[in-house]
Amino acid sequence: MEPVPFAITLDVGSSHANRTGSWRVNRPRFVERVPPCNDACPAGENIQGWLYRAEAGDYEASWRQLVEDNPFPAVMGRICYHPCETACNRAQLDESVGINSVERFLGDLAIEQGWPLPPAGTGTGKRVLVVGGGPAGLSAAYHLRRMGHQVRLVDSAPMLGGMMRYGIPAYRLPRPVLDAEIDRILALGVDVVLDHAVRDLEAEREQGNCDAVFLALGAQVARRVEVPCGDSSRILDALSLLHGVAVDDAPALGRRVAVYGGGDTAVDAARTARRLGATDPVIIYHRNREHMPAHRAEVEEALGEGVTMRWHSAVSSFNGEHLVLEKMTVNEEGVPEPTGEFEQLDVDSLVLALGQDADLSLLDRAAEVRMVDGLIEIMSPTMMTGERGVFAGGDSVPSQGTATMAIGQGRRAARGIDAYVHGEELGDPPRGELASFDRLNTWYYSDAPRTMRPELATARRQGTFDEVVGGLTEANALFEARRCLSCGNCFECDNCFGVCPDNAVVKLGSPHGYRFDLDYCKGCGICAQECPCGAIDMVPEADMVPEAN
Amino acid sequence: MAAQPVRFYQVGSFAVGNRLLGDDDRTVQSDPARANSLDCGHRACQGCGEALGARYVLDAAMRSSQGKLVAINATGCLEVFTTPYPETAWRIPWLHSLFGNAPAVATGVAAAMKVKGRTDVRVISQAGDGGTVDIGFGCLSGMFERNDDVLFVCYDNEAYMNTGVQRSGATPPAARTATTESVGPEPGNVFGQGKDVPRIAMAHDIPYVATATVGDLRDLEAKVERAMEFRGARYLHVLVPCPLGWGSSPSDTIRIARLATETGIFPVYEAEHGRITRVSTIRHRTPVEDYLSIQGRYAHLFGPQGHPEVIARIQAKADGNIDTYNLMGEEDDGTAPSGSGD
Amino acid sequence: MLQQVEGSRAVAQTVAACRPEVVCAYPISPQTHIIEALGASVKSGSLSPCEFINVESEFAAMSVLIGASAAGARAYTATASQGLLFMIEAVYNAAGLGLPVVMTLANRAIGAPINIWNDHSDAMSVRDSGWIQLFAETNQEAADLHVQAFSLAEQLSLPVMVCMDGYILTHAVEGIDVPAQSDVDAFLPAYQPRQVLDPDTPISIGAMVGPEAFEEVRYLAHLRQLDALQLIPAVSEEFEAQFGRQSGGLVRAYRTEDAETVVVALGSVLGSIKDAVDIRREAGERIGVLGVTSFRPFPFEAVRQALATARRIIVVERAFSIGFGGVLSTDVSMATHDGGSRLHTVVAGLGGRPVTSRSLDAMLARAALDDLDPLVFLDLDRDVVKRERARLVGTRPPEPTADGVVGWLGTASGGG
Amino acid sequence: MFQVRIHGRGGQGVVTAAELLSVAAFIEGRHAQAFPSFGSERMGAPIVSFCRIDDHPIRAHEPVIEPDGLIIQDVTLLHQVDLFSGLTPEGYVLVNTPRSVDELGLGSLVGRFHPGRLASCPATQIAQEQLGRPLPNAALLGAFSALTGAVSLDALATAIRQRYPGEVGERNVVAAAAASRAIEPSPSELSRAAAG
Repeated sequence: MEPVPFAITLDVGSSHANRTGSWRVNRPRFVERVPPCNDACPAGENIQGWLYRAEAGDYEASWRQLVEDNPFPAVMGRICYHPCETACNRAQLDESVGINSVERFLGDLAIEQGWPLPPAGTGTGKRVLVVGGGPAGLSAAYHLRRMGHQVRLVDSAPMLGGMMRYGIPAYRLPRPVLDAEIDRILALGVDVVLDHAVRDLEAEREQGNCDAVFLALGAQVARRVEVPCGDSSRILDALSLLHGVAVDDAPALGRRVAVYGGGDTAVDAARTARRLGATDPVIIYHRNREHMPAHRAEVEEALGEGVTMRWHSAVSSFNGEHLVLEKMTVNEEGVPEPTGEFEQLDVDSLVLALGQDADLSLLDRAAEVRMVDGLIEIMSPTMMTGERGVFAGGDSVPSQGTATMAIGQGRRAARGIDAYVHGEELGDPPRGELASFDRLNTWYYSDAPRTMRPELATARRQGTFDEVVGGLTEANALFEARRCLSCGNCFECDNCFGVCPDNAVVKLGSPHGYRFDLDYCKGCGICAQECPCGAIDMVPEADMVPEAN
Repeated sequence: MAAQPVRFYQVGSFAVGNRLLGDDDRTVQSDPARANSLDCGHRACQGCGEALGARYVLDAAMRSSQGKLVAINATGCLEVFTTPYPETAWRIPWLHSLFGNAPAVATGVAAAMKVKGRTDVRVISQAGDGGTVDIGFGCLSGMFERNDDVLFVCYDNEAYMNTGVQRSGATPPAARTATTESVGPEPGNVFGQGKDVPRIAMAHDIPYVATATVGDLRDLEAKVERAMEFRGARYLHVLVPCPLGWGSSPSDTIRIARLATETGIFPVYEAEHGRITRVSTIRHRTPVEDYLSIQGRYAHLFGPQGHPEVIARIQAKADGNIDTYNLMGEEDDGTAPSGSGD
Repeated sequence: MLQQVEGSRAVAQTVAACRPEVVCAYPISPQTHIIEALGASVKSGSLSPCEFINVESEFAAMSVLIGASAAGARAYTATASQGLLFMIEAVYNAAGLGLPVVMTLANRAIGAPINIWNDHSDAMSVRDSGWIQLFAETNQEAADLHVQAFSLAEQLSLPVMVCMDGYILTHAVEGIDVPAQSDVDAFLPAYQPRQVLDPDTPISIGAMVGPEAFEEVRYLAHLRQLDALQLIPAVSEEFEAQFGRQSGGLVRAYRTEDAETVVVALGSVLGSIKDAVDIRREAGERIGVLGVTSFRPFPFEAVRQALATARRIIVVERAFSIGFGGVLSTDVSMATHDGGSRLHTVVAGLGGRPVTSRSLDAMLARAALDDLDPLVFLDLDRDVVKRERARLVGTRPPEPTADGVVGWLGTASGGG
Repeated sequence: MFQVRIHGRGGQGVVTAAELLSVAAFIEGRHAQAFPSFGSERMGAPIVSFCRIDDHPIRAHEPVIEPDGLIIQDVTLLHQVDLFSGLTPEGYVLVNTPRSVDELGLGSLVGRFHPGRLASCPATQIAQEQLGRPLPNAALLGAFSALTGAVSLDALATAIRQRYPGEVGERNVVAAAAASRAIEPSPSELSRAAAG
């Protein structure tokens, strides 16, 4: 064949000479935003991170990502009130991702598989005293060990776990699960001292010549109100009720049990009473359901179990048989006020669930540690108290008072302590931009409703302390994990690679993502517009320093 | 693109790819080894829907034909912006002859391949809406009627964009073009005109007819691959928004195409041997305003001097389509939603 | 083999012997017998492998050939008159892309008024298209030229049009020696395309070429036509060597040695002209004939030499450029502008009007008496024209009837 | 050169007749040319075809204006068309009719043309007998060869057999022969002279 005709016939590849990148006035750029779930997690978990691994079915990697921040997946998967799910963008699409249930699946799988936590770090020679073996203390101990510090963990109780063991009923958190996750931490080598109440912190610290202290004292002192009554033996507080049940020393309550209070503890108490044989436990609360601090799910389950509620009522007196209630009303400021109207309720016992206080007597000599509302005041984001080297967390500091929060504080304190013992100071960790729902291109996400965790038949629940809420099957967990929208972070869906009219996106292959070929990118912005998770920004060329991306 | 074995709810089956899929299950466009039949360096406008659609169509056809593909091109934007001497953006054998003869030229290529025993080589002919519904229509109908072994693809941007946005037989009612200006009592293109070429194609009883848009690229790819399973005359009508001619943002090209289907303005379906076999149902029904208001060519319908009555007529047309094609997927008539991985 | 056969069938048999791989058919008189016969031989299997495609228009016919040729197939069709005009865009395109398709043009007039009979207006309408245009004087030559056409087209990568007078040749039954398959196979190698659509070596054919290169593209096309001026005689000689008879070439001179008067023409009218010239030769007149076979490319040099001795050149044309005059005449005068000869244009046989040797003889007689106008309409019915002109006087401004043009050119009609 | 003009109506095989005549001449090794009067006439319309026979190559492709022989396939054309225009004084005329030339009222012609070169032939009747169909071509040509000697009956028979292989051809040959016998006397020598 002779050479092809001049000009009318052309050879392939010749268009590469035409660098259409010069047309561009806006340049695409990949960004990483903070997903709402991560943002909302009190324990500081990288939830999107471990869901991403779970989506691929690599559950161990997912679990390992999880325990980077929180050593209690199985516990959290049961008792966490999962603010992550409340924040989840997917809720605006169909239903939020069942993060908590996936966490529990991973936690249980880890226990079943006997996966060990990451090993302790190489010794630093530093010693840290941790007072209190609840979620905050154990979390701090775990992180401190991974940093290579020696940990002396003291607790006044005969067993570790704090409220997780003595406050939360077994039907919500089976003890073997708790034990398994605690043992896994202890396996990192923690010097544990039980049945040891610290009276004098300074003394304790010197004795163990510790470089730093973490106070995770909890709040075990039940608040009381003056209830005029004839027979005080018929009145007890929720904490001792739950504690008693936890140590197989359940008090006799009778058939008719009234619980006074509106928090989760009140609900736990009522449901516990039901299981102890109370036929019709009733919760008495001086406001209505909307104002009830207890978590919705807990209340739902309680109602399902036959617990009844009495709104706008305050206990005025109890003579051991007749419980006198005063009707309450709410004024325009929304503050409850007595009405002067009374009614009577016959009950066998009254359980008070009005909150708890911390016992801070051990700090009497620690002058620099400041207090606020009977709790330890925190002076820095790393949980340091007024006294240098003394850190605190959990229920003994002002906070939501959830186990998850406590675990997060333990972690933060550990980071602070690590810095402190190395003579450094940690500031606020930098906060990235939030990945909001409006940046998502939701058309690409197909509707996939959440998988509800199977629940025990309510019939079976009453009377037993069997776990109420079951776990997910592997298929369900995978399904749930894959409902994650990966808000604000590329998950390699290839959209940008596919939708570019100029083939100007280079696919680097997982996990490296993509690169923009600025020689040919005309800056049309389709990639940014069509990115499902909002991980691409268009930036004016004028603002760009001349460099390849 | 077959339904994914991996049910990946993160993106359902709608995004281009999915890091969890095996190579065999990947879309063509998610494959780094895709043909890029229409290569970079072409001179299409920013956000050109036709350039995007063409690469999708040809890459998919390349995969289906194991790289044995020849493309014919009618005169038009696609031809002009891909092959201005001395540069061509085509990586496949490609021939441009005239505006109105792309179907016939393809017939000739197919005949030559047949007579030479090269039945492994497949032939695609492509044109814009002008080259399809107007000037090329005679040749197209002849190619259909003879059932020549050609896949003809119309990239429909609803006007003569190459020459400066003049009305074509595919220009929708009320749309402003350079020859249907937005002035007078009936601004823009008039109602009651235009040609429904997919239906006309179906009337030829050819093996395969389908409509698609660049708003659902997986569906587009799937339809090309389906079309390539047939021999004989096949027709694919692809809606490709044109930022220049439609007065829309380049970044909105795909979004607008998607709205065209979600409003019911552009029904997406498949037909075999003259019978509709599958309709892409609307996932989130949307009022036509959402589609019209982001396009300059409909700007005269909005604002104080707007024409709500015209918008209402367009809505009525969209509703008519939803009815006719059962785009909401009401009562099970055997049509499944588009691309759904479920 | 010599046989008494219709011209169309002889051409069809010859084309079939050239083993075309794609043949397009769209009917238009007077070309129909050719494609009918080809269709039959494809259906019967005697011509195989070959795709015979009944297209929907002449525009499609040429378009299909463009695709087929670009894909490496030897491609053929036949048309005439309106059909050629309907495909004209594709005709230019085939030449521009350098695709060696071969087409028979059964010459016919162009309407309106609609007229199915012979003249050369159709061929003249595409003389600038870049095609090689060969005119057949006889049915024998029509058949032979097709064999040479494929050879020329494929060697030059240019399309070739074989023009034969509609009806006069296409429908005439005569003794024709139809080229034998074995000879054609020996003469015509398989088609080796200059460029081809092949997935193994992808190229883009038909780029858009702007001002920076378009003029060069056109000039290169012109040079290719000049190459053809060398190749056409060469192929004609090869043909004679293979088939044992003279056919084709650029021009054919008849009794022009020492001729003072030379009649120039295209196509079958040369027969009657030669009869008339023989008679006048016998009467001692120094007159000859020059038949032009290759109208495009136009062989200026060959024409100039053949007319070297001529003082009087009479171009008999079956076509007419309205508002101007002769078409072939213009080319001839350019070839002989420095020869000092007088040139007459004789427009004859428009729309199928017979060109009789009787009328030709009368015209030549007037020429011999130097009584022939520069532009003559042979056998023009003066009375009809006068009546029509008279009818129009005073009604509205004169319309450009033929006579109006003649008047404007300051000529009168001659002949019978 | 011997030039023939055939008159008939569309669909009667006028063109075929001219072609058969030319083929017969070709078979005899002579040069021949047959062609129709080009046009778009439909079935039933009066049409003509032409045939030239010569010992030298025939260059002209113009219509026959001064025929040496006329074949009138359809007698009903006699008074509608100027059938005899351009016919040379020595020319032949063959009319397809069972009636005699005199009966046709062509008396006026007898004076103008060579006596004995005007003949009629019941070709349609012969065809009806031999073929069972009114296709007069073969019979007419047989008669015409007898009348003019332009081509031999043998060559004509060969041409007919080429065109219509098998039974049909044979019957046509028989018809042609029968018709040629019906033409008496055959002044072939004269005609050859005329044709030469």
